[in-house]
Amino acid sequence: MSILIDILLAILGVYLAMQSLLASRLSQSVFLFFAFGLALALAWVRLGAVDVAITEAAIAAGFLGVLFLDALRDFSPRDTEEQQNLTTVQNSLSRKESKSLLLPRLALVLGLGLFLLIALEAVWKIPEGGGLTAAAETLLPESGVEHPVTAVLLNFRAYDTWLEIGVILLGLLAVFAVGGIQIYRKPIAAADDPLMRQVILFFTPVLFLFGAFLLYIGKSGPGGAFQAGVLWGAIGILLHFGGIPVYSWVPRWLGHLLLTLGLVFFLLLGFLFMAAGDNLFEYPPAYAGLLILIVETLAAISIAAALTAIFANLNQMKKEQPNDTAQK
Amino acid sequence: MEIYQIYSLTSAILFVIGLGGVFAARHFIKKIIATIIMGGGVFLCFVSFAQRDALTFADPVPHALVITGIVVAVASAAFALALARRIYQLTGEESFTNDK
Amino acid sequence: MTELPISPYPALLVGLPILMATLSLFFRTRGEALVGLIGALLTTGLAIMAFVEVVQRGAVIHILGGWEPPLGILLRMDPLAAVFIGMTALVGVFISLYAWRYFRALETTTGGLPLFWPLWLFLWAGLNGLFLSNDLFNLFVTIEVIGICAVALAVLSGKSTALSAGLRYLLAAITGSMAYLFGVALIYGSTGTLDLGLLGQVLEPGTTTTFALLVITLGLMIKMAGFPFHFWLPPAHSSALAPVSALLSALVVKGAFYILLRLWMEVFGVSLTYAAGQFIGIAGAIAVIWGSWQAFMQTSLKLIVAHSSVAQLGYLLMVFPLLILAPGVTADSADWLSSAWTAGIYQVISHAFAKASFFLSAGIIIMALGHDRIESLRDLVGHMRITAMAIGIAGVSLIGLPPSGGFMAKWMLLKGIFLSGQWWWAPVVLAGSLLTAGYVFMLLRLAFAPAREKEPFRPVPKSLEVFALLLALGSFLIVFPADSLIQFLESSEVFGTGVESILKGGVHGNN
Amino acid sequence: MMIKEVIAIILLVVGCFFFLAGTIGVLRFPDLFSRLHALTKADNLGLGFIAAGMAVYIASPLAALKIFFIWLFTLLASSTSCYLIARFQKEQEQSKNRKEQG
Amino acid sequence: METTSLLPLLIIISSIIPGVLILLLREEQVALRTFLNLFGAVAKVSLIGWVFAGYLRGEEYTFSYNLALDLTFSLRVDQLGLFFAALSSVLWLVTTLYAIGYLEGGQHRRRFFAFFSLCVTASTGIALSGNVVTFFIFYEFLTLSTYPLVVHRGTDKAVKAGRTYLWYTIGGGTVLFLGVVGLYVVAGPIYFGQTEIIANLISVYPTQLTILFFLMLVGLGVKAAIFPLHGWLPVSMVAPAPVSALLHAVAVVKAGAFGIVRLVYDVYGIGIAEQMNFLSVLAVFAAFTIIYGSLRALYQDDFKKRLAFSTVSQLSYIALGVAIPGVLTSTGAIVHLVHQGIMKITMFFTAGNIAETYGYYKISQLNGIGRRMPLTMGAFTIAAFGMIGLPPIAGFISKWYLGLGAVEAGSYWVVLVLLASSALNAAYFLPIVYRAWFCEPEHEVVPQLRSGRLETQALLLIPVVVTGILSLAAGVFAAMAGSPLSIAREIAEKLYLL
Repeated sequence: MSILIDILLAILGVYLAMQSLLASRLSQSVFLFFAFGLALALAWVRLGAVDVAITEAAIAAGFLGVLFLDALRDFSPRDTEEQQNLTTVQNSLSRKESKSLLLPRLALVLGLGLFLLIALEAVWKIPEGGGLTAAAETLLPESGVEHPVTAVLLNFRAYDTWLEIGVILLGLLAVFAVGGIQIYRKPIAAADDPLMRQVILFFTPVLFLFGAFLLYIGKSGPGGAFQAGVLWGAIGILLHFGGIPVYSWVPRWLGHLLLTLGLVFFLLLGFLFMAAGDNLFEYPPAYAGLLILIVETLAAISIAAALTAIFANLNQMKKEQPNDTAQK
Repeated sequence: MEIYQIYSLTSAILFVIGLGGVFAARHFIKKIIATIIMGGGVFLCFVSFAQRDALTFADPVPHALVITGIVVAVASAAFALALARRIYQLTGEESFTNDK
Repeated sequence: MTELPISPYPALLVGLPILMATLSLFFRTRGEALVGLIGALLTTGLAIMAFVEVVQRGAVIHILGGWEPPLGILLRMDPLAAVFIGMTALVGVFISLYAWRYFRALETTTGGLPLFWPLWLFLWAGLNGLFLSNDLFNLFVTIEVIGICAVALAVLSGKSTALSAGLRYLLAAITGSMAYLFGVALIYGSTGTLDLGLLGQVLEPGTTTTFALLVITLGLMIKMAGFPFHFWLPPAHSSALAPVSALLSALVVKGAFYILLRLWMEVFGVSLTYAAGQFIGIAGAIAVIWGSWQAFMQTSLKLIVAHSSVAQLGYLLMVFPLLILAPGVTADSADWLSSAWTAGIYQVISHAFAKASFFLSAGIIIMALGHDRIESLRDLVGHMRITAMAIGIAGVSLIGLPPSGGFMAKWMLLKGIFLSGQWWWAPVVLAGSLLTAGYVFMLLRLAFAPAREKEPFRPVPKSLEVFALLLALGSFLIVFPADSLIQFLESSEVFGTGVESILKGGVHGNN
Repeated sequence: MMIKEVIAIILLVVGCFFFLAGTIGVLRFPDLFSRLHALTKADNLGLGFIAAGMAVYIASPLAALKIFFIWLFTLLASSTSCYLIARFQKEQEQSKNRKEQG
Repeated sequence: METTSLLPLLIIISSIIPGVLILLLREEQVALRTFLNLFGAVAKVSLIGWVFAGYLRGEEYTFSYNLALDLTFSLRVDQLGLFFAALSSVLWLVTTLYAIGYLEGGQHRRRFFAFFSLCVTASTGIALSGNVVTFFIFYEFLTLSTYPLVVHRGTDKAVKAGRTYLWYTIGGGTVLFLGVVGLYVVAGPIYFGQTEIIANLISVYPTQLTILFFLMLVGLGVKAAIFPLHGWLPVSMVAPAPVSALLHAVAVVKAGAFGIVRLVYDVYGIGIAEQMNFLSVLAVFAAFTIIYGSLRALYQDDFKKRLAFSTVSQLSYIALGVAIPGVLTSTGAIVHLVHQGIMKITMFFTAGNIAETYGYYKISQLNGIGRRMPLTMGAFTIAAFGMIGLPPIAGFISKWYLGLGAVEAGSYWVVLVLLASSALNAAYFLPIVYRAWFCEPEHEVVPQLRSGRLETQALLLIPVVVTGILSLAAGVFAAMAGSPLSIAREIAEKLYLL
């Protein structure tokens, strides 16, 4: 019975992925992608990866979906003819100009098919057992937290996580680099709808509270900095929608401080203990729990700030005048 | 067939779909979506292996890796989206003019 | 593994540039550039100190968080990593100095590009992290850091061609890293470890391992613009700003090569086959010929240089088939290996110096003329002797004429080719050299042609020219310490186990 | 014991029915407004029933409270988004009309 | 063990440093540039003299620096190398003087003199290199440093000639590269003179070593202008006269010829080369080139072109001498390295003087020039007679030894080739001499360049007179100790003693 659900879920995921790439309308594509993200989140839950599920739903489906939706306003909604070509090979057969494309496409399909077969074989042949569960279980008490995923993220593999926080900041810098938009420019007033505003104002504390809850619970259960950061970032995004651009209120230095706080504090803390004679990111076991909570809180703030800023920047992209390279 | 195997096989399929999409799709947005689907496949692969070795809890390392991976993938995707939008804004192009 | 001495340098090499990068964000244009430059200088100093440390103490490690692998992550700085870090620092510091002056000169027209410094320092940290990393997944994170930084830097000019090229680059980079990560997932699934050192011991041959090797190699080849996947490189490198092009071609593509080399030498020894090597070699050979030919056909300087990168990276790929002997061929000594190995390292280093110099020179020319059509170069030579010299010297190194680093690379490559009995690569190397000579002298001949009517010409700071020249000279000077450098590299444990695993792999390939 | 489960099942089935109805509505209705109507009203009702069914099944006051909040938030979000979509569509139509007239 | 000494390195550096410094100077700094040039040239000549003296006392000079693995940069002084180095440095000094006069007021002199210095660096480097790799390094360096000289004028024709030159030399360099790497792989690092290495290996790898020999021969043959690889030489005549003089007398072509000498004598060894029939192939090509070059020279009206084809022909005397085993032929070949250099440089100086002073480039314009430029044409006449092989001028000596050696070796056809070549030489040089001295000028001409009572500028005149006298002296005093012939003879005898 339960395996049936998994099979259905797997088929659904594959179907949604296919459809979101083959859909003829861009909006369909994006909505199907949304659905794909949620299906994937369900799959994570089925696989017992609740942390991943929250992250997936929040960032990959939620945040990215919002970005895509926002992009939809930008790109023309018309059917893209080429896309239809792709869906029906017969169509392209009848067209003269597409004939030259047929061969490469055929080659692509064949190549991918072959690749898929080998991949399936390779995945199938994976031997049993051999993960790091046992190692993690033994060392968990020394990590300062009770939830193994958090222990891995913020203690055992803290270096990766630190770099990852850097990547988010980097994503923001990269988005700046694209548009050359000044960081906290006053946004164009969003829809000043009283209802929306009220709803957003209602949700703000709820989201904040929920984020804080996730942050705290990360110590002992699914949750943590990333999930909390995304939720807090959602506050910023929602406020932006409601015409309340929080980030234009903070001064530049403060904005930067918020953005870099997580990354820098994480590193400085690491350096501090390194100077004390240990390795980078090596916390004394007694204080590890507390330190991790602080690091997580600051990281969540930085992530929230970065996500808000990324969204705000992308959101403003359309309103720019064309041909304005905006390098000031 | 174990449950995790359903997902690990699915992961290979998703990866291939995404890979094909990156090459075959024309529109920028679809190409970006295709990369995320590829990523989804890879992450599914990781997590399905984690489930396989579950003792008292599933292997936490792949979970942590996947969380890191998702965030990294999203950051890249957001950047790609920004590029795509900017290109559209400047030139009105929605796909690469000379297909590779 | 853990008995190696622990040193703080690896952690500092990653941490310091990021710290300076975030610090620079807090300043406006000029202050940011200053902080950035200071960061670059500090990082260079640190890299040199770390290099000296490795020379004195041998390979050092840093156990992050105090958690040993397989659960934790280890940074390991062995001679190979030290050489790459040193190279990055040397090339990086010149490019930084150049960039500092370059953006100052551009300030009046474009208002400076404040994001260059944080992005470049992040990139530097990423590169250092990559060279130091001893963990498959951590390598993924670092290549993503590098990828995002590289693309962001490439689109800094904000021109639509750059953006379009950047998106192509980014998509290729993401695809490459996802393919890599897929391989990592499979390897983790079959061994339960991500640490390179442990993997080398526990990895067993089989379908899964072979497939993992395939996707990882493909992914990294996309990242290093190996032949069928080279399409993104020329537009991206040619449309970026000069210091950025220099960084991208000199350093960024080398990161993927480094991982590939390490993984082949250290991890995948068991599943390497003769055919795998030959396939990569063929890709490399086609890249050499095709890239050189394309470069020959271009009419603008930056495009020539960018296409030439495709060819030069092809030489790097041609190192791989030499690592694995044909079935039935046995070698009594590892002579051919040290030749092939040296060829790879020298190709990396000399290409880094020469290509950086080339792109910096192209930047100077664009600054002076506003474009880089090669026909206009002849009008410039009179005004810019130093740049002309830089292009000439860097070009000679690219061709591989003695006594440049490129010569050393080609010599060792040919020697490795003959020693391993795979003589069929030799014509490719030579044809590549001839084609390279073709396009380099296509440029150089203009230096001797009489100037035509003067185009409007903007004076360019002399210091820019000097930095380009110094880099070009670097591609020659690296030949002199070659012997000690190779001895240093051979003391590397990677090299030792690498040879062993390759020899093992060769045996496996024969079965 | 049995009664609790029976009630839960009945509630769940009813909820599913409303979901089905809503989905059919989305697929079959002619224009955006009626589709929105089907989507939000029927689905929210369906969700409500399912939530109630779950609450009965779990039979813990704290869980019930949580489930209630889930439903409440969904209700709030979907009504708001419904309103926004409808308003957007109306504005579009108005501007279209204006264009046609002017 | 051999002692390490920095002297060989100093000889090389003595011209690199002026070269690089000149490149950094400004165009207007004429005095400083001239000083650097002359200082470098004089320093080099004296250093070589010093080393020569030391060598005669029996001292050994070697310098080596290990680059990587078995790739060693090695400079070593031996008699043959020293002989060639002496030739290069002396002629460089002379040509530098000449070039200063020739290019006075010209453009891009800074660039010219810089590369001129680098060119001679390469040439002495070739002379002093102790192993195959070092030789190759300098050989390629020579290509690079001469290219700017060939295209110096910057005209379309010059650039085109440069392209031809480059394709030939880079192509040749590539083939040589292949050969050298192959040799390293088969035989390991080979130092010149270690012929026993090949001798031991020849039975193990006969095919490989044969292929490698011919690869290297082709690579060297390009610069030595052996048919059919000579195409670049006449074309690159567009370069200024001092360049042609240096290229054709010393630097480039001699590098090739010297390389062949080294390859046969010091790498493979004459014994092996003869045993494997390498030499007969070389002899056929060389003989053919001798005749072919002379025939082509007959039909050139352009003065420098005729000289160029004459060079093609004359160079193969060296190859021919190498190809016929025997002490006498070897002596002839080695001494011809020097003799041909001195005579040919005289001729090119003459051509340059006439072109500079009167603007004549064609032989048909030279009627009566001898009366207006007696000294220049006198020197030319000596050189021409030498080329033809009249005693007691230098050229006679080489031809005599070659002929004698051929007879001794039983290759009578070689004598025929020599005779035919001499006849052809006469056929294309004597008309010039005849026109210059015995024909009346068709119309009155005014020289463009004249300083005081001299027939042309002093700096142009002195070198040509000096080299003219040298070519006479080399012949007249051939029997004396220390003359080129006696040294060549010593070298050849040593070769066959081994």
